[in-house]
Amino acid sequence: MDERKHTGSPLGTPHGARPDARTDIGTDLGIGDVLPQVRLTGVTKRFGNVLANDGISLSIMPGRIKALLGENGAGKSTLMAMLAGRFKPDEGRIEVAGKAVDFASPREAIAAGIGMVYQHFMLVENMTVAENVLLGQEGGFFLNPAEMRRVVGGLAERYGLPIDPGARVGDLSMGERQRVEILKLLHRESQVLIFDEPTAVLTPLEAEALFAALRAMSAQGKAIVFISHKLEEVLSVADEIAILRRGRIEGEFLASEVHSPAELARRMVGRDVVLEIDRDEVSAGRMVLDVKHLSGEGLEDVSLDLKRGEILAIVGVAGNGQQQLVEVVCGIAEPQAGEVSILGKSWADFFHSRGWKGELAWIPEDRAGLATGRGLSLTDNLLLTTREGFAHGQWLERGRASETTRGIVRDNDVRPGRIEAQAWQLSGGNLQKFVLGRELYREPRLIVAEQPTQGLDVSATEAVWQRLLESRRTAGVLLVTGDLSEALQLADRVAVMFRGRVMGLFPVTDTAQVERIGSLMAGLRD
Amino acid sequence: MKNWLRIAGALALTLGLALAGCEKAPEKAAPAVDGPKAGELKVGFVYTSPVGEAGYSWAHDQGRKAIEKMGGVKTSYVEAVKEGADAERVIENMARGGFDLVFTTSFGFMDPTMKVAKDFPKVKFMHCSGFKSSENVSNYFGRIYQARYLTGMTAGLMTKSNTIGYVAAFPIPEVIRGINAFTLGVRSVNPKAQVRVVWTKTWFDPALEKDAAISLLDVGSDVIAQHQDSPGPQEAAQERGKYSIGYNSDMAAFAPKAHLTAAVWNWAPIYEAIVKEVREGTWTGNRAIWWGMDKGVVDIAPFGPMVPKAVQDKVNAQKELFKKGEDKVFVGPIKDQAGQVKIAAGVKAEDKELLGMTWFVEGVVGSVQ
Amino acid sequence: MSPELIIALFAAAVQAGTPILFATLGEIVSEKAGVMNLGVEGVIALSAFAAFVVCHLTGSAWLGLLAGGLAGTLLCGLHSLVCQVFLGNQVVSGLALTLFGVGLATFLGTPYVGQATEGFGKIAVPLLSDIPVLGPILFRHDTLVYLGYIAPVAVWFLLNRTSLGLGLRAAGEMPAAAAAAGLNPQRLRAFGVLAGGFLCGLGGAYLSLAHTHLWTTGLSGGRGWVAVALVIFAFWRPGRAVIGALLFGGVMAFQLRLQASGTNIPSSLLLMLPYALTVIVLVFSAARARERSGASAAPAALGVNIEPEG
Amino acid sequence: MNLVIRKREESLGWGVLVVYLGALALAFCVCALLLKMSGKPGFGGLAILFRGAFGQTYALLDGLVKAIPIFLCALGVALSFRMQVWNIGAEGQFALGAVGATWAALTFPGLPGVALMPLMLLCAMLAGAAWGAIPAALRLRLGVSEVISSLMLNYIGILLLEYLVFGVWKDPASFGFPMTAEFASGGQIARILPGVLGKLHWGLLACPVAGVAYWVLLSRTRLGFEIAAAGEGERVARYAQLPYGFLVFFVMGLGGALSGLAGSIETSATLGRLQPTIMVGYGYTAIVVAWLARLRPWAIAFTAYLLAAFRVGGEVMQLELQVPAAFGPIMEGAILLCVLAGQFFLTYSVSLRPSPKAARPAPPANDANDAAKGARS
Repeated sequence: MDERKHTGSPLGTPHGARPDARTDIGTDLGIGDVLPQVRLTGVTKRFGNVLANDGISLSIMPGRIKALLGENGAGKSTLMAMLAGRFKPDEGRIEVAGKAVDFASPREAIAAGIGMVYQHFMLVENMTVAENVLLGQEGGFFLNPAEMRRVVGGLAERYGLPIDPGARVGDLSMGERQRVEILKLLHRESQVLIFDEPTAVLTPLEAEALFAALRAMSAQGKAIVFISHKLEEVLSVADEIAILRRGRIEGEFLASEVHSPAELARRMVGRDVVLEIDRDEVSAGRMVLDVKHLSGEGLEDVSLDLKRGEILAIVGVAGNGQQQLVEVVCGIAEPQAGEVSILGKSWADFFHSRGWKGELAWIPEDRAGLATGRGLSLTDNLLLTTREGFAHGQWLERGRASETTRGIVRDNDVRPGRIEAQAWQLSGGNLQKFVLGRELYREPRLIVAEQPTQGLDVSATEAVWQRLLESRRTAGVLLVTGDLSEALQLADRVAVMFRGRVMGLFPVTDTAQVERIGSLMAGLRD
Repeated sequence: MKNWLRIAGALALTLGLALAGCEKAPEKAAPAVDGPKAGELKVGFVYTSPVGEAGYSWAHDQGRKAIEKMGGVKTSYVEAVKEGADAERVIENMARGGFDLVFTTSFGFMDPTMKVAKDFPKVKFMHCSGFKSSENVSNYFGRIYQARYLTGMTAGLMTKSNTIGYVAAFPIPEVIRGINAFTLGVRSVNPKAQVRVVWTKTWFDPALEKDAAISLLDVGSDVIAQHQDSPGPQEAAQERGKYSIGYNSDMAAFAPKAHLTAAVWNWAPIYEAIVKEVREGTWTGNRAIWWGMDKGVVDIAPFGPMVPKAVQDKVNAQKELFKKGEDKVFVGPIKDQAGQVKIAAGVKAEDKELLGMTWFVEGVVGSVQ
Repeated sequence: MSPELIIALFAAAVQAGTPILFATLGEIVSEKAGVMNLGVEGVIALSAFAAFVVCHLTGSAWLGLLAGGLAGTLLCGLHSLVCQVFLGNQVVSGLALTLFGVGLATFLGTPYVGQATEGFGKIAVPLLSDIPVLGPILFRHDTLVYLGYIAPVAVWFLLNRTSLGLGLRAAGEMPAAAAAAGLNPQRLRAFGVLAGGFLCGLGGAYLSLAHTHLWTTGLSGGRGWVAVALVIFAFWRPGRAVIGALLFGGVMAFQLRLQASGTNIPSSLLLMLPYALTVIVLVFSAARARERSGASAAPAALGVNIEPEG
Repeated sequence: MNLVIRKREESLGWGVLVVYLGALALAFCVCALLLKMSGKPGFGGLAILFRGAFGQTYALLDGLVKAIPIFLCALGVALSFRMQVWNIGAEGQFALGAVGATWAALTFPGLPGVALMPLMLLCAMLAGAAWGAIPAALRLRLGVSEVISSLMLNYIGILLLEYLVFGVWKDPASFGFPMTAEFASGGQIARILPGVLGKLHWGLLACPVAGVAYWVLLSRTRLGFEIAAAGEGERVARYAQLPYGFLVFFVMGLGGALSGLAGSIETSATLGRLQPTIMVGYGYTAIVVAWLARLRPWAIAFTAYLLAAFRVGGEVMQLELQVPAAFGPIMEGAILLCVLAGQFFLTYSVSLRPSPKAARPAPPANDANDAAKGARS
């Protein structure tokens, strides 16, 4: 473990550590004389002092699915944003179908046949499916809603993507919304389809359907780019894989050359094994959370329990009741039916006489808009949940609060180290380390952590995992995550949620059950 | 960070620069503001509303322009002065600024005028429409109600529906007195007619005042009178083919087909007389100069072509009486809306009573609030 | 009240509601594009002045109307500049716009106060104006009132039946989505603000060209603020804006008629009616909005400025 | 060349000064241009204004007197703005404060000053607070935007004041004019040193008291911290277990109380009776002041004084140049617009950078999240 820490920090690893990377084949990988749909040559993009993309050269071929693999912050989104016409490269050239292009706006990229499905859907919830699909592509000044619905309906039928073109997007499921995004591209007859983390919000079954659609579109000659950091997915769908690390292409090869996710991971990170955390056993202590038959507000008969010294992972596709469960446990919403007891007290008693220390800490998914105030300094953000610890009656001890903040910033390696910095000035990883430090400062006995590593780079992820595991000595951790591997690595037990129900609750050592997690997440018991 | 300190610094520096600029600027600006020449009388006016091109303050400003023509008189004014704390400061600034004579033209300036007058005993103050005075404060006003009475007669003679509308600004004695005089005029020639009142609580909101006039037309009025500075009501009457009576100045231009006549101000005689007094050293405080038609301070506008000769003659006959100084407008018996006698038969209401009039005479339909 | 009086009341409501309707529609267009403009009061004042001056100088009511609209556009351009380019707070910028617009109208307009102009006269629509009840209520007004009948339909059509309207709504709901679709949300927003300014300007022009035919300070008389409130009442829908404007105009006309028919209620209390009604209407629409669980309520990105990238 | 716009990571330091000076200079230029256009000396006119505002001791004192109600209202407004609650009802709360104080003065005229004055101020603050609490309640209970409801309550509050003064409270000795009877001497705030300090009255004392209390509240107390934190939005407030509803009531109520206090001081000190003419729009000026000062108490004091002084100077300019009175609001509007635009440069840096190819327009801006994301990826 010590050794891993040395090589583990991507910042500490020189470029040399990529023995298998075949950068040399770069531009015309394994494809003979077919003209690439898109060719990038030496594309560089800077944001201030940050080099987001550094001399990237890449070819995207028609009829092929190219996976772009990289950790968060590796520069994938910037690269794709340049292809989509949202940013301009500082250096290098982009060619589409052999012709150099210089997109001044997304409109030009769209016109050049480049389409993008963003990770956070670019859909207007308050408009219909048809309106969203045809936005910017109405084909005339006057609109005829019936005709628009007919066009989109026909398109959906043709590509086997069933959807009601008259439905309001806000009423659709995530999978359906993604279909709308795909329909947008199909309607524009995009030749290059870029998918940014498309499976993050899908159930495994929906993901399978998406892969089928990708293959079908690829078979029709579309060039597809698939951005992900999920290794299994990449291996199952991609024809070619390019690895992006710290803004540079660190390797490009055929999927068939890779034999296992582990091998791919090694190529991605440039070191042996990714994120295998040592977890020493901690003996379970008293019950810290006991939920019995909790129902209402989208929850149905949820029962689970959590003891000190263990981590219980709640897995499932977002929007299946996890948020409601968290809100009840964290005291935002009152339980409608059923019982919840926390640290041995009933829900009402616990939240009635709640203290700031030694009780409950909540690390929400939304670090920037919920766990911290964007415009508040770090000291003020510390006070957000700990103010009772720094108050004498109404008087606030700001000096001591600043001192404590400085300590948390130092101990958790939060950068930049200025405690006057406002939350928005911190990157996601640093902010999360700060939030974690703040919440653990409260010495909680029950920790609720929602998607604690989403969007973090490897080193930050590692730090967060380490802290969560350590905290088991004094607390029970309820870990809500959409990342199955995270759940399996950290948790002692796993609960799978679907439509407000707990579909199964079992120890991670129960391999038979663990195998079934995918179908449980999709609501299938068998 | 201590940004506010920097902001404050920025503002302070601006001030500093601006003040530094002031050192020289007055000379540059001087041509625009002629300093008083020796022996020149400096006269200041305080108006409650913007002067504009019509209305109450405009009428006063015509008077100001008249005395400016007298020669040896330098005038200035401040308009749109709120009748609260601002008024005192504006008046005080005039007193400090070397003005010899200050006219404060609205009732609400009474207390501020008195306060400032106490501190500046050498400056002479004339307050319009008030009742307080002192060694260096006198009051002045015009008997516009005489003109109102005449316009009321005209309306009473011209109405066919016997319903006359009156768009009024604020329920203050000056306006109430005008409505009463108007109604008495109407009733003197047409005892069956009634006057309906709508308050707008505005002096100059043409849109609202026009709407108010329309509402009066809707309830059957066929002559619209007004105590307001805007010609909105005139327009309403003309659009409906009904008659109207203006105020402040001849409003015929706004509604040539409707405009019967108007009660008009002419402040020039009173201002000229006061300036003359001051120059000659005969001016004294503690007086109330309340002039009427006999001195030409109030009048009615020329009749419109639709007013029959007979009507004109009748009204002009009464006008002649006023001109001779015979003022019997508020001579009893006068009953209020409830039918109670407020001014006994044969008694002439005192000026003080008129100044504080808060009740409607019989024949008015509407609330005094 | 007699039937004639009731008809007259409704006719007056149409008349009084028209400027508010224009302003409300303008604000709807602006807010649909995601920009809240609390400067309507100032826009109305300045455009009323501009319309008056141009009509006064050229003698053409239509040129005056155009000038009113353009003045509104111009002043809202300032709002667009402050909020869209310099990312100023929309609420505060709107307030500043009101100060500036009303002040500028008064300042520039002082020499013209109380002067009259030809403007638009009343034109009874042939045939239609003879329909009993409806004729006198709807078809014996000036040209701008008739324009006011078309405006809500036009705005509705723009928002719901044109690609421009679709993009505009997208810019107000989710600028990023509009950008991803190849549209320029900043430009769409600017269009919304400017077009909204033009409509508000027509409302101002109505006051000085049709309603009163003269210019004076304080012509806007709080109508701009009422319009801002009515947008919320209208759920950002042109059709409901018509109802709101009529309701407001009706209450205004009603209280004047109540006075005219002789009532003992103090006028201060009667004059409170429209404002109290606005608050009540807001309460009512908030309750309605809750029932509908937010669907088709405020544009999602209303009041949120689009920040520059990078 | 490409225009490059970036969010500043560091505070601008003394550059703030440059930005503010630039914004003010621009606003003054606009004003001078307007003067010039109407045939008056442009900068010369402004010089007269400055001389009128700051050139004499009495002018400085007059500005100070006028700044008192503006400062108190602005403080109240700033408190709610701090929490992103948009209370623009200071004008109505001011009116209600005046009504509250007048009620006390008219109901208990016999009380000695030591008892009457505190009672008047208390009633004023309660009435103002109640008026401020209405939009708070409407927002919390029914989701009605406080912007509109507080604005409408301004109109209603002023009409209520008029109703009382034109009706039941009208002084029988006022000759029917809309004013109440003069308050007993115990109900009038006296001038500090009439001969020396002009119209400066003891109401001035309320300003440092309120200002320091505001500063202490926001920077030293838990409640103040909670207000600032709640300004980050209702979601953050919920997460941090802040009593959001209470805080909305608190800022609106306290803001209303401060505006009410301003109303009572203005009524009692400058008129000694209630008249509808005390409503001169201080409540709206307060919003301008609060925003210009970026909600900081010392800057509010300074800005309140500055705008008050501009108004005083504006009267002198009117007297000398006969500029329409509307010049005042124009200047305030222009300053606010320019500063608002200028504040952009406090959070963003703008630089020109040669583009790799030909000159092109700046890239289209986009959603905030993407901007943040883009900058980090």
